[in-house]
Amino acid sequence: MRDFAEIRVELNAWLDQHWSPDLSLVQWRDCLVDGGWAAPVWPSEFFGRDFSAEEDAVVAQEFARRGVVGAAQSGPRRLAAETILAHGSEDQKRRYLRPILTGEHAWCQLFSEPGSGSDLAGSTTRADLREGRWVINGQKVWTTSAHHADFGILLARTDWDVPKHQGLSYFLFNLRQPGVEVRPLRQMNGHASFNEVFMTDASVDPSDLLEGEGHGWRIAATTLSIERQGFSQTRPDGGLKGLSELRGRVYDEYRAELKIAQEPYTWYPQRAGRVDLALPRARQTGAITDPAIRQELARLLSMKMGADLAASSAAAQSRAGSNRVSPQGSIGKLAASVIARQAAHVHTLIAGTDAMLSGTESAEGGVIAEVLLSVPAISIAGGTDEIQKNIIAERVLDMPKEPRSDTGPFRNIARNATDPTN
Amino acid sequence: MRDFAEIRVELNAWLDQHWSPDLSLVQWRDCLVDGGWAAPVWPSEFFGRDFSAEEDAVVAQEFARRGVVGAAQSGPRRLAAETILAHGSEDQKRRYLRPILTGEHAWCQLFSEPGSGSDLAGSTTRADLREGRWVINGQKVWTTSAHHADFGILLARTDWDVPKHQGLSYFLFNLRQPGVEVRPLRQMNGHASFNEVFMTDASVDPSDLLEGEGHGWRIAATTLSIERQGFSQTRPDGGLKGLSELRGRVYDEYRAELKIAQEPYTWYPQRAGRVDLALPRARQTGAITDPAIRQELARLLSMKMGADLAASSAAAQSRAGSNRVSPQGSIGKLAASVIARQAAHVHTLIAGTDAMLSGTESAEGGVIAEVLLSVPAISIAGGTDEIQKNIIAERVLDMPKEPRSDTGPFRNIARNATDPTN
Amino acid sequence: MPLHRPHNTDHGWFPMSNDFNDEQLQFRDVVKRFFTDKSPVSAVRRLMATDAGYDPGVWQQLSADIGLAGAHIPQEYGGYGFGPVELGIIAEEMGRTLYCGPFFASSVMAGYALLEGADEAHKHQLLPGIADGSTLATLVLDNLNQVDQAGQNLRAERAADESSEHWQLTGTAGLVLDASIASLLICVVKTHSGLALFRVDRDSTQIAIEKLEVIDTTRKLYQVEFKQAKAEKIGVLDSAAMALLWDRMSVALAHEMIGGAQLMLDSTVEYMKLRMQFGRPIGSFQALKHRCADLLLELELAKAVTRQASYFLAVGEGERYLPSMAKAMASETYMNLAKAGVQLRGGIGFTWENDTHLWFKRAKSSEVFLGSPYLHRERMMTMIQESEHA
Amino acid sequence: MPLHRPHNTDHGWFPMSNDFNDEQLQFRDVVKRFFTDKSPVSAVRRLMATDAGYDPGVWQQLSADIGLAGAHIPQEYGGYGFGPVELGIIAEEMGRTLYCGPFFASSVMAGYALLEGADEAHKHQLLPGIADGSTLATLVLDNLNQVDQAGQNLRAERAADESSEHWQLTGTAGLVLDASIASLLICVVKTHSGLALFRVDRDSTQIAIEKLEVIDTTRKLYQVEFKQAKAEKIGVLDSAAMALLWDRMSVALAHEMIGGAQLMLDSTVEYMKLRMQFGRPIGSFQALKHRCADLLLELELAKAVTRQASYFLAVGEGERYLPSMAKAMASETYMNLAKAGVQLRGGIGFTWENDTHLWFKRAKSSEVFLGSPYLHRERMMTMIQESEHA
Repeated sequence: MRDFAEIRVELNAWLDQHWSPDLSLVQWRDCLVDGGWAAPVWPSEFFGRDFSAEEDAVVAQEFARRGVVGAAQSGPRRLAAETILAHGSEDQKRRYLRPILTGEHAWCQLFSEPGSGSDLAGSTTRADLREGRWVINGQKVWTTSAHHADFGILLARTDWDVPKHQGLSYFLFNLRQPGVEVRPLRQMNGHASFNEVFMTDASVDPSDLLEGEGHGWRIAATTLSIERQGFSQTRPDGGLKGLSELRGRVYDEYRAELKIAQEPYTWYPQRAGRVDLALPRARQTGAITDPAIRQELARLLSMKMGADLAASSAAAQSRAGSNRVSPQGSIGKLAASVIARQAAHVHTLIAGTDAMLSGTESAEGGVIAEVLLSVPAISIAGGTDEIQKNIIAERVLDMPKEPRSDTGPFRNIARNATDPTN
Repeated sequence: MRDFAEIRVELNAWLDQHWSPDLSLVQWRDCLVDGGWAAPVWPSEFFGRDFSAEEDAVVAQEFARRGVVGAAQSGPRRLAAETILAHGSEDQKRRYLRPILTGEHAWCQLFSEPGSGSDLAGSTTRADLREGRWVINGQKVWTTSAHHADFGILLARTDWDVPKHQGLSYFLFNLRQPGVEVRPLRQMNGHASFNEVFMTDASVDPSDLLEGEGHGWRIAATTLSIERQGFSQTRPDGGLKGLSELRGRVYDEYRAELKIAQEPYTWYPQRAGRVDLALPRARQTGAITDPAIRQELARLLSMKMGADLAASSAAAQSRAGSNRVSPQGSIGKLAASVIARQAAHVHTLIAGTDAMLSGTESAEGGVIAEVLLSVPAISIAGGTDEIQKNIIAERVLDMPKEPRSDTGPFRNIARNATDPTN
Repeated sequence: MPLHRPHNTDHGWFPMSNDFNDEQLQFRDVVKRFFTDKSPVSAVRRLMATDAGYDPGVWQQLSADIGLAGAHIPQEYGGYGFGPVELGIIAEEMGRTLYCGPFFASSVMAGYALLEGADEAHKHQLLPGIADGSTLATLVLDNLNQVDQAGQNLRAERAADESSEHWQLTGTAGLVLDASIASLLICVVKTHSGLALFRVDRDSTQIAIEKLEVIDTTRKLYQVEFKQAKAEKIGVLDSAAMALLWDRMSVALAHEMIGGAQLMLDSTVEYMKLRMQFGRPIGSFQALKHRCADLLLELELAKAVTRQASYFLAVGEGERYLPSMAKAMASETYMNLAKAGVQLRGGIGFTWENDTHLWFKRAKSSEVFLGSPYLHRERMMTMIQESEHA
Repeated sequence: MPLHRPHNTDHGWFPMSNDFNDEQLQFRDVVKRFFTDKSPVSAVRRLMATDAGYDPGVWQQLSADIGLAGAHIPQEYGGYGFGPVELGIIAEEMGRTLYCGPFFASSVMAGYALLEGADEAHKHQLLPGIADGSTLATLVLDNLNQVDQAGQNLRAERAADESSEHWQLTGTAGLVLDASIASLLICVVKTHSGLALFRVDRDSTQIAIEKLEVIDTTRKLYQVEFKQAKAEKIGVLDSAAMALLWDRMSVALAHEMIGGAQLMLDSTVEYMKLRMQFGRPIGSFQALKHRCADLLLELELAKAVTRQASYFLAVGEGERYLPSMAKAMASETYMNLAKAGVQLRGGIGFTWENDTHLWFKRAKSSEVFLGSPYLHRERMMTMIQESEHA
């Protein structure tokens, strides 16, 4: 194991020589990749240095300390990169990883479909091999930032005569081609954070199939587990303190990149119920003196406290390398739903008749109204409450599964009439 | 159709001649059966007069007006009688109906088993034909008044190689025989309103099989539908106003009969939550001035009002002969559960720390404590909340059934390890 | 006169039942057909994006052709003399279809305010126009959060000519329904002698109307500022009349919510029968079935109380807290059904393109309009305590 | 001394974690084994039917052999100097097994009352007996419904000899835990100078003890009447000390409830895996699985807060409303799990023969003991408001 101090010395020497805020973002990242500092945890054959997570953290620390912009992180591009690293061929890694790190290629995730939400493995987007190319037909949905994306990680069905999980394949899909239409998908709260992606006789070269036919579900599981580890989350400051104050071309371009990446997430705090506003609002309005509202407020604060403590305890255990089954993922997600609903209830109680209003003139400049219209999403997005409860019951409480109705050849499984191919 | 006035005239003339409070209960009812006034709705071949429900009501009115004791009504004996009337042979009707009307035979219902509660058709009490007699082995449970019963309507499995509903048969079972043991079943609230009935090589004559082998489930459905119509309910005064004041041997014996029949039901009002006590208790204790308790009290009174109105509307529709599907049965049962739970919550809020106490010195002479310990039964007895919700979803909302796991020969269906025969 | 006039012009309920008689069922069929035809979701989406928020042609048909605008207004004031029960039927169908129009502001709120508070001459003067739909009116009733403080944001001063009934109103009222299309503002104002009703003409230059941003754009709300606006005093509202006005509006709104809630339940269950996941309709999953059963129960209880509340208003028999009980129950069941409507559809239910959010927003807005469930439960308990002391 | 003494005698938590360190895990194993062996359900059923309600032999082992009675009492007063965290571990295991004995009355209630309120001499005099289990004490603290009115049902008067600390107590206190087996009554009494602590000997002829009928017979409650009973004043409880005493007792009770709640969840889920209906284990039915998932979540949240509340008491860092938050949450999750424990077992769960009702009754009794969830939430909000003004 390398010494952390050695790493610091080597990195800083390299940075002294190469780093300049006046480079373009791509110029700088090209340099970063060439220097091996774009993704030090990656293998040395592929732009990395075989660093451990702790060593990687040292590099990140130095970047942050010196205000150096790192490799592109935001959005689903890291999901694609990590999946390609784990399952891609030599050729695929060579072709795709570098432009991900430099930020030249933006990616999106083409998994969910109108007909398969909770039941992701029920995907009916089809990929048919015709004249040496895969021809893609179908529709994907809930695709974040597809309108900015160059490529997508795509789950599509290549075999309809085997059980559902076995007939899926995983493609690296170029969105910049005819036959691909990306439409914004507006939500009930007025935001349009997602896209629909329509694919009509779009095509994929066989060299962009990951591993081989029928391995799609297994590879998708890798992607989803990376997603659950939070790889698709972006910090607002992109890891750089005071970014908005920093001057230089590389920073300007980095801020623009982050802005695009973060735009879909501006309403997420409202989706979670803005528990932080409950007490201040209760004080402002005088509702805090109302005994019945106090009870509901106390319930809200209690649940939130419990969830925060449980989460920090789980995080501590995870840092401590405890191998105990942690029910945290699904329990935390379910807790967030319950808390958000109670928060919406409390905000409504506090607002009274004013809960009819929205816009900048309304409570907290419209934030409360956005809470009331956004909270319904938290129990759906990223796995519905119902799916979380199935997981908790089966994996934490070890309760038996329900009898399945979706075994046997996929072709014979009952599915939505609106699916393109029945 | 007969004229109501004619009926009154004929009945009163007959009563003038035969009725006397000094007869023994059985003497009087013998006379009543012979006169054809014990069950006028029944067919004329079997002690009745082919009366309509309206005509029968006229007779009941006259009995009530004159303070005349009617045929034995209480407990499950009427379930047995109506089932025998619908499905029994000529011989069975001759042998069993008369002593039911006179009250000489008490009956009980032997359906539920430890291993089959919600899943009544999963009964594993066995009936095997050996040397010309049915030999019964198994255990029944939740049997009201079995320790007073002479006979029971018994559901037992005669064929293990056909689907579950097809292998059941329906017997008229004599409890006064060796091999039958009746034990009281104490509940968590201290009452013992039910029995367990153990049958070990007990026997039934083939002439006491109803209809034939394998018809048990269909016949049981008749019994259950009669039960749902409320035939097993007994009014505390047995239909006679001021019964406790009436003097005469027949009244003494009638009161004794009713007392036995009603004993298992004394805690039923507490099981329903005693909503009637909520406001008085809130006033007594001053809790009615507490804004948070007021909210919960208002919720309780609202639900109760809704349920009462919905029930009276359903009853009016039913009286009006409306054939619309009435969701009332299961909805009413589910409403009663929800209301009882809210009532227990409100009673706890009102009582505060005193909710720890029970007995005559505690709130309402112990009634509140009995509420807190009895309410859990209302969502179980007579079909759990879960079963009611299945029924509401499938029959009222027409939602699809779940996939079944209990098709095919009963022998192969997974069942409880404690069942006697596996 | 297009509507069949009931034999009993006050009400038509058979006592103690929550259901309708044959004539009421016929009436409901007519009303249901009208709103199904005239207020499809496409129309709702179109109108909610407009400023006026209603279709004058449909309003004309509704009020003149089938006479709904004056259905509940007595015949002597130009209405059809139906009672709260028929008004409930109308409101349920409007709620079911999210009808966008001035019915609630003009016929229900202003109409009932005049009926409860205006003197006879003004009833005769103003109600016929409301009843035939030619006058669009609205009610200025501030503060809706605490009706016992109603009218305190406006100040009425007698005009220079002391002998006349001409007054000047000053102050600002929030949450005024459909103020931009109303020609007639009926204002509740606290005066030294209690609550009084004033009329102000909408085209007065002494008032300023500002459109408010709202969660539910099918229900247009405005803030109205009065600057010594010329007003005519048209009656008084004593506390019993004010309570009854609040009751009547609340029960009409409760019916509207019941109609919306029923639509949410029905449409959600239908969706669940068709939507397949894991090789089964999602409506076959037990946890979802049970949720629907719970919701059905809640709706049935709220519906029973709401209809009984109309019966109470029609005949004056029964518990006087029924209107508040109904408003609280209908609010909660509608909101719960709307939440379930989104959740049980999954992601699609959260999209703008899917119609569910239209009902969700109406539910959210109605939940607190005319007072939150919390407020109405508190009011209900106060009535219970008052009746105890009486 | 049988117990391993922790390095840090005050507490052993690593900051911000809800979980235990290795020594605490070891300690828990010892405690768990003890109560699993010594408090099987058969013993609970036997003891709940007796008047004394405990097994002196087991108490002897518990207090003398493994030293639990004085676990949380500082070493200078004869205890083992563990902190609230270890007390929480003990209470959780007692709650899990429904241990019947004077631990809560003597060690927790009387012990903490002396620690918070007695003067130094009386701590030295009285605590060692409590810590080694040879003295059974209890706390007389009326009214438990409103602790801010604590001690007002008793009246203390100085005995004729004014110079001495000898007093006479008069009045009646309800809900005194284990009074019949206690030899020492520690009484909280409101005096003109505030709350004071008095000791009264149980064998005084000037007190009368009446057993109360209770829902949960594993927890014996008595009414104690004092008739000019000879009492010694042993200290004062200022309002901060009284609040802390209430906090400490509430958190210990919350742990007891968490233990019981966990047992209910585990045993109910196990039952559901075995119980077959309709050809499937009932634990495979989705509606029932989801209910269990909801309950698990509620329990996890309550557990996290309860353990954090102990940590707060141990180190004095954190939100001071954590104890009331914990009591409220633990009360509700225990009650909800106990209700589910009955319901998910169906009819068998409602029988006397089945053990579920023992936990149900403990849950019901604990829900309100030391203050209902409602009361503790109100107390919590008051603290939040006070901290705002501070």
